[in-house]
Amino acid sequence: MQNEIIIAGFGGQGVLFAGQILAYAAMESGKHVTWFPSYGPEMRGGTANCTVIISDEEIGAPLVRNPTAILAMNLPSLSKFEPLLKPGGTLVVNTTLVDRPVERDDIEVVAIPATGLAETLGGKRLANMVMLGALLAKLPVLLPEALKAALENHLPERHRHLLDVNMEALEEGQAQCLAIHMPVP
Amino acid sequence: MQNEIIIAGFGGQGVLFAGQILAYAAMESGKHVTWFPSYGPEMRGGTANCTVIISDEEIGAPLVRNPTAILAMNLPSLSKFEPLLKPGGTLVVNTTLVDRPVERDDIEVVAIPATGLAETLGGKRLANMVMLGALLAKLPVLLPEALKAALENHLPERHRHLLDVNMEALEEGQAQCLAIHMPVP
Amino acid sequence: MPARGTIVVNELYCKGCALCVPVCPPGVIAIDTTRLTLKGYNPAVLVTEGCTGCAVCSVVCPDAAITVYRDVTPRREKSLQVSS
Amino acid sequence: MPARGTIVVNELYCKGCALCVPVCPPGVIAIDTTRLTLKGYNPAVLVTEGCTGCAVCSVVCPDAAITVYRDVTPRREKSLQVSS
Amino acid sequence: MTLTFPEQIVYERPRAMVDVHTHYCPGCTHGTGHRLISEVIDEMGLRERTIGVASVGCSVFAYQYIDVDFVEAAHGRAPAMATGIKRVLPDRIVFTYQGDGDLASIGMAEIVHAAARGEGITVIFLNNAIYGMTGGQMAPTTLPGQVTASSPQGRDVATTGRPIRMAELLAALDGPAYIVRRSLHDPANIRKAKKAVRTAFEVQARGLGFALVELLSTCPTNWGMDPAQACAWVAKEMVPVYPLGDFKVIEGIY
Amino acid sequence: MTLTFPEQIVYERPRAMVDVHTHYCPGCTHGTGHRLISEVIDEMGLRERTIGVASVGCSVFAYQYIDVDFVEAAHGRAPAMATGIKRVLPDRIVFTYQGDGDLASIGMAEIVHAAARGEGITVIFLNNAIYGMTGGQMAPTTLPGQVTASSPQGRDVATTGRPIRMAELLAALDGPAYIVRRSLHDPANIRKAKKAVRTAFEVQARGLGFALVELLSTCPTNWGMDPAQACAWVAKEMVPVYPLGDFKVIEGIY
Amino acid sequence: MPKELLKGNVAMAEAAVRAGVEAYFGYPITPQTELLEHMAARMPELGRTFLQAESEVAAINMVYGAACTGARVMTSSSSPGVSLMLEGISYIAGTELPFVLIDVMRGGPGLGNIAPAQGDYNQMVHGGGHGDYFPIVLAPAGVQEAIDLTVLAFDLAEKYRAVTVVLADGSIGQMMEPAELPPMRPLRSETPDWATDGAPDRERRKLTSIYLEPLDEEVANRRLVARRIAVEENEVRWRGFGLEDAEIVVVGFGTAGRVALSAVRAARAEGIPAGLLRPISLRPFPTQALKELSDRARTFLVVEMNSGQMLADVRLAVEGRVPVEFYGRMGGVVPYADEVLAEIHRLSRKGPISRAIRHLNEAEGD
Amino acid sequence: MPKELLKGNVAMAEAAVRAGVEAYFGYPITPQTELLEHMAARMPELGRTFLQAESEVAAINMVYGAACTGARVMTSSSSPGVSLMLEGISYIAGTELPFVLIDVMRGGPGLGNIAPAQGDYNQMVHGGGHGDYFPIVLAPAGVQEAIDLTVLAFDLAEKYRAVTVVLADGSIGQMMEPAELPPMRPLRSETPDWATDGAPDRERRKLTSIYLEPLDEEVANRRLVARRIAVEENEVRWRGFGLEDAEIVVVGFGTAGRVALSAVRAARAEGIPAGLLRPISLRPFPTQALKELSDRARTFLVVEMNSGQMLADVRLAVEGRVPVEFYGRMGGVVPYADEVLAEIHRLSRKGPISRAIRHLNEAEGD
Ligand SMILES: Cc1ncc(C[n+]2csc(CCOP(=O)(O)OP(=O)(O)O)c2C)c(N)n1
Ligand SMILES: Cc1ncc(C[n+]2csc(CCOP(=O)(O)OP(=O)(O)O)c2C)c(N)n1
Ligand code: SF4
Ligand code: SF4
Ligand code: SF4
Ligand code: SF4
Repeated sequence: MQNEIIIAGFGGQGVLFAGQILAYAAMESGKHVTWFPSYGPEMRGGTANCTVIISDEEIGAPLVRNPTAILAMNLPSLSKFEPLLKPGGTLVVNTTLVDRPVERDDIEVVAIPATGLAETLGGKRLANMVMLGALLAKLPVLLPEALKAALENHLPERHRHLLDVNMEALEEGQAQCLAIHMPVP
Repeated sequence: MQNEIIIAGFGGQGVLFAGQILAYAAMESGKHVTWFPSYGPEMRGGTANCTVIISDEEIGAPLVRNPTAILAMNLPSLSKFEPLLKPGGTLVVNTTLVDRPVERDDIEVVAIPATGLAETLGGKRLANMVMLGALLAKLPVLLPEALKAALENHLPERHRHLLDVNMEALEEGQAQCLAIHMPVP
Repeated sequence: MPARGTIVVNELYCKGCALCVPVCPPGVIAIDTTRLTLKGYNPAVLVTEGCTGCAVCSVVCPDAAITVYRDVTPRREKSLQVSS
Repeated sequence: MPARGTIVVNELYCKGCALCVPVCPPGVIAIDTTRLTLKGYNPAVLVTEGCTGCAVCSVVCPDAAITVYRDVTPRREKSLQVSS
Repeated sequence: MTLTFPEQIVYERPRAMVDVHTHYCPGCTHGTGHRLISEVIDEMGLRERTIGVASVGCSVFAYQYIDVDFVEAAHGRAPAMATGIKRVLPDRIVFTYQGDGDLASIGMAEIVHAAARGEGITVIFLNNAIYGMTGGQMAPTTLPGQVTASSPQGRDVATTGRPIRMAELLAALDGPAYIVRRSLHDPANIRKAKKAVRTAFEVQARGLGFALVELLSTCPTNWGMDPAQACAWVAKEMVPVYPLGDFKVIEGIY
Repeated sequence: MTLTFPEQIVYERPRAMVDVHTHYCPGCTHGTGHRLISEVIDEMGLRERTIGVASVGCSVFAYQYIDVDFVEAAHGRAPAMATGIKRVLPDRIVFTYQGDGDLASIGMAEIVHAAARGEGITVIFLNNAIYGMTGGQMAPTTLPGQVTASSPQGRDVATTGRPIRMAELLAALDGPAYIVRRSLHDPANIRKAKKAVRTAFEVQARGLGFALVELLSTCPTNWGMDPAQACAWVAKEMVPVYPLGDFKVIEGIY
Repeated sequence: MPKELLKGNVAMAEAAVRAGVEAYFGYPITPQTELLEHMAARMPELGRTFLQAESEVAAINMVYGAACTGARVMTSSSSPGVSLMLEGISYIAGTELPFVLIDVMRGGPGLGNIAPAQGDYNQMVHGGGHGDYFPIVLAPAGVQEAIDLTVLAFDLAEKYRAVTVVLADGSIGQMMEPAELPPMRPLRSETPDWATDGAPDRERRKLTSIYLEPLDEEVANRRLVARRIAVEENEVRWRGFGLEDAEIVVVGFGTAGRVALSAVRAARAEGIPAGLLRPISLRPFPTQALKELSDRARTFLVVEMNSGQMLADVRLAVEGRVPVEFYGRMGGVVPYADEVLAEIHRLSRKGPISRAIRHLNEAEGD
Repeated sequence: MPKELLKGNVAMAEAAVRAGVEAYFGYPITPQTELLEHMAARMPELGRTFLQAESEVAAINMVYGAACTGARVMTSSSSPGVSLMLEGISYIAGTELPFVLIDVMRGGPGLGNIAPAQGDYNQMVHGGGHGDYFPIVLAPAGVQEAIDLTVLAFDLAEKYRAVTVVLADGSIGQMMEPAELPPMRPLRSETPDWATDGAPDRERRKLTSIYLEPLDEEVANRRLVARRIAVEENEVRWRGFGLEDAEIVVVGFGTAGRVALSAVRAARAEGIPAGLLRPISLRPFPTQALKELSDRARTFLVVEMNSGQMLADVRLAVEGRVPVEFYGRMGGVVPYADEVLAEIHRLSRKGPISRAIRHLNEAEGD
């Protein structure tokens, strides 16, 4: 059983870090995992993304054409990745920065105002955790506890003081998700 | 029919030039010919040599292990090349600078005091032509006229004034050769 | 009376670096944090009256995003010819 | 009375470059054109009396072919210690 | 844009700048460097006989932004490439645009020899005291104590030496005609820089020889500063180490 | 040789010189350079902790002639190779012996950066204004108008620039501790050269930093002169272009 | 040691540190730079040598110098930087010195781009430098393997006094995976008997790659050839999947090998008898293993992120016994598993000629 | 033109001049130096560009610049110098520019020596630089051929916008033979439509080897592969001797091919059915011709002045149909014809394994 998750957004939105937290959680849950970033100058100013593959067996290709889940934190990311999502896959959209509806109707959509929620919790930068929380609620690939443990263990020293709000953001994302996400008829 | 001639001596003795004159003469006599020098810093101060191959057909290897003729203008050259000469081959020795007798008895030897004769003709530097003359007398691979023509056409401008003495040196070499060379019993 | 002028910030180029803001003598340029350009930046804008068309903002703009207009005075015209 | 000395030229090293000849103050070194070294050069030799052991030839010899001997005077001995 | 009263324009984007959004970070003065060159190309009317040589660094895409024939050199070799062009097309204007890693580190031999030969090219040298493109490693121009990705404890002069001052070094050669240092950190200095860039192109146009303008530049991203702080840092930290001024100006240029 | 009265020896071949006939041409002052280094190694007792770095040029076989551990560098890279050695063995004495093609042409980047880093090595730089090993082509140090195999009409400064004066160039850097130029063309100068070579090794032994001695040298063979003429040519033609003297001597060396 | 989530570049750097590397000389280049940066932080704190060289040319010659002293030494770079090192690599090989080079390959030729590629295969495996020399080349396909091969590289380099290369593509350098680092090894205690370390009380030593007399140079060349033969006998490494009954044998190294693994798994899930051989040592190449497979298999498919460089070595092993087809993506494109699966489908149907080759001909126009 | 007695290096230089080379950039190195020296004298007197660069790195990048303007441009060097040019060569190939490189090979690896060798075969034929690119490589075996191939090299370089290499061994550069030079060609009159020559009245042009987007880089790579295929279809060149009835086919290029010719002649004189195939174009390689021969011949003998580099290409052509044996000398040793003849004797008696290989194993000890 293998899950392929792409997290994408603007440079500053912490998409690479969100992917790493997911990867740590997977590793500490005894799963095989790979984290693969977009890298280099083309990132400069522009958008960033990473692919996290979580599997029960040794992982082959570190990149996939059609992932099973996508976290789109801004409009360019949605436009780029929505078409690639596997039918039946999960799409988490940050509605705060995406002003258009999702186009596909063969996928599971979680529309959540992550950046908005994050600001209420203590700052935009938490949007990535809100998105992660929402993903887990919809696609229980890992236990929320595992994610929290990963945050606990791997939040960089200089951000230690933000541990609690990051936790809250995760929970908020989960909570909201169950409440607000709109399954396609 | 192919002749392979190695001309060897000290750096200053004009062995490379002698080889070139031979090669020009061969070319202008319509033969196939290759001239191959020892080159590079190992020549510095030390000894120089070149291999001239004259043939009626396209020439393959530009170097041979056992040449048909050797012009040894000094002792080191004799020591190095005498053992390599093809049995029955021709060895021209500059006795002025070689104080020992030839060792092999399965070859044709022309012992000629080339440097000595050269000095009487106008300078050591002519020894190479004396040796060439001697070679041709013994081994008529080319017509003496061809050699003279080559000298005529290819003696560098700055040495033009030495043309006549070079010619004399050639002739002297031939003349002496017939007189003094000692065929082995 | 002081010279009068205006600027136009081309949002295709502007990256909201704000280098133009502090150098503006009358201080009439600001970053508009309410809008994102197509490239995702908050652009610089002329916020109040008083632009003298001194063009100092255009001198610092790394992205050549600013066009500066001003009433032509003979003096300025002369110096213009010099530099072009 | 002038100091007395002598030199020995090692023909394994000497290339007959003659740099030592003109620098010798008493002019007692010359190139021996009658002999070739094993390497094919005409070596330098001490040709007459008068070497003061000043060692200037050894200073110019590129091939460190010259050994210089001389009667030791106290002064020299001191300076020897200095330089070695 | 169409203008009803063109005579009213005090400043407008140079024609020699291509109408595209650049990849440079906000406030990066590479853009300023490009702009000055473009203005000079416009003013001198060189667009149709100029060939640019981009180097490897953040300015690797200079060829996309300045509207003249352009080539892209190997890292550090722009002066050699420019030499190849100038030697076969002596009547063209050939310039290189190089960063400090490119010119002062890997490209040291090529810039010194081009300068020593008095190669008739113009070199615009942006010194931002760091390797920008690769993510902020130490350059030979990095300041003592400056923290970079490859000098995490700050540049240690005991093991890596002091910053190389290229303008001063090249001025020690007989070859160059014009070697100056300017800065891009504020309007007054940018105006001076513009004049120097113009002179550097004029030196070539007049066949006077090798011209190089070192421009102190910012890297807000890898310095971890906002653009305004970065400009202040140039004034406060860089200028003392890299004094502005003329280091070599042969007879007849001014 | 065995000596009955050793105290009588005024001069004898340095122990650090291997007992072999060198491949150098008669009168070539490369030999003098080797001799001075060997004398200094003897006098300072460095034989057992010195590592030499030979370069590519006629002195490529220096490793056969000086009796210390030796390595042979790639053309121009001796300073980088010496850096690699010195960094892992800081208590050893590491020196390079380089010609002018090696150091001033292909090796420009490596020598400038080693000097700029203040690398704790000693560089003995023989400048004979030509490429000897390859048969006499032009070097960056070749004199204006000098005829060489690759400047058959004489060096044309308009197309190849003026000679690069390495000592002056390197002295423009902050890094080096000791940069001087001496000559090997007569006894007085050779004595001065010897002192400088000794100082350059002492600078390293005392941990004071980068030391370079440029030695004007002859190439009778490729200059087409006899050894004495060649020495005279150094005095008459080279010294005016390459003034002898101290270009950088930091506090505390003298 | 517990597993950590490690980035390939950092993992290789730390593995080298634990393997006892004493000196690192390098120059920044994407996608290798994190390796240099890790060394910049770690080596000084351990009292070892780190120096950012002025260029790759300088870096390799600093390595050359340090290697002469017998120190464990390394450098790392990426494609264009490695090209600049080739003269130095040839010198080091000619001087018979050990050292480790890590090449994190990017898209080429020329400046190209920084995406993962495998275009340096020939350059590293068949000697991009001048003359005959034979680096040992190891190709990791994941972070754990990158760690293990980095450590192995130092041991092999010293065992055979050979240039040893860890040839990774950009994705191996940039990806993170859980992996276990080896314990810290003590530093080398004694100095090899050939080292020029300026030590007292012994005959002086010389290290050089010059042999003016060709017959001497030939003897040195024979030593290199002899070591190559020994390496070929002892150091071949590869991994297989489903080879027991494979009719279609896919061959790929590094990231291409991982992608092929996904494709082969999918094929087998569909009942197609496919298998994978992933060479780990590219030199020595698993020629024997491929030869044996070529007696059983029906066809081979070589998958590379280049225009078909390892392909030649596979064909030399198979020697025409069965067809060897090729699927390659170039210029930094990482193939998706479905592309390789499509090739396997085609081959299982004995379809038309390879799509890869088809593209190429299409391109002939432009 | 009448025949003249010409030294290979001088002949190639003058041939380039007559072929209309407009700019030469180079750096001295034995055994190539006379080529540079001839250019130093000739180019200025013709008002063309000669510049002795500060290094081979600078030389190749000067060539790169000049080539961008559409000028006919060249450089020349020998083994270590060529290694330093590989980054630049990869850039030029990636930018799809024509230029001619003459490599007069010497003994290696490392500083090696200046004697004739063929150790740069892989470096030149299989792309010593990073990334996928495919130089055209021509190998002369004599002075006349060196002249003809030099002229051809410029035409092929421009026809295919490809790096074109004349790969000569030191003996070709140093020997003199009678040869005829071509008439002086007029200089190129028009400029290619891709040249960045700063000309007025047209769209500006850019020349670069960077394609940040892998899919774009792949398109560029496909153009290179497509040209390689076209070159393989149109430009294969080789010479045969006694192949009609040859049971033992000897394969050698350059000087090794000449030596083999003497040996094959001698063998035939003894009635041994030997023949020679001497590849003239090494890339494209005469694969088809060898394939056809391998259906008729009993065995192949590859002779090289290296450890067996072209050997792999011969084996790829023969694909195991018949045995391919190897005789090589290394490090600057030029084999004598009698050594090759001995191998032919051995093969004609189906003797024990090759002497060359025997040496190699013997050497294993040291
Ligand atoms: C041969 C080679 N080595 C290294 C690199 C990687 N590289 C690209 S840009 C760069 C340094 C750029 O720094 P700088 O020249 O200061 O320009 P900046 O990015 O700061 O403007 C390096 C090391 C390369 N592309 N090629
Ligand atoms: C990479 C490389 N390029 C060129 C050469 C050829 N080469 C050998 S020595 C030399 C120049 C030597 O001149 P210099 O350094 O002045 O020393 P000299 O021989 O004059 O003492 C050259 C170009 C080489 N060996 N390697
Ligand atoms: S300086 Fe230019 S880019 Fe920066 S904010 Fe002002 S207008 Fe925008
Ligand atoms: S200086 Fe030395 S080498 Fe020269 S002649 Fe005198 S002793 Fe001989
Ligand atoms: S990284 Fe630095 S130099 Fe590069 S574009 Fe950004 S700010 Fe400018
Ligand atoms: S060629 Fe010149 S430098 Fe070389 S050994 Fe002879 S004289 Fe000395």
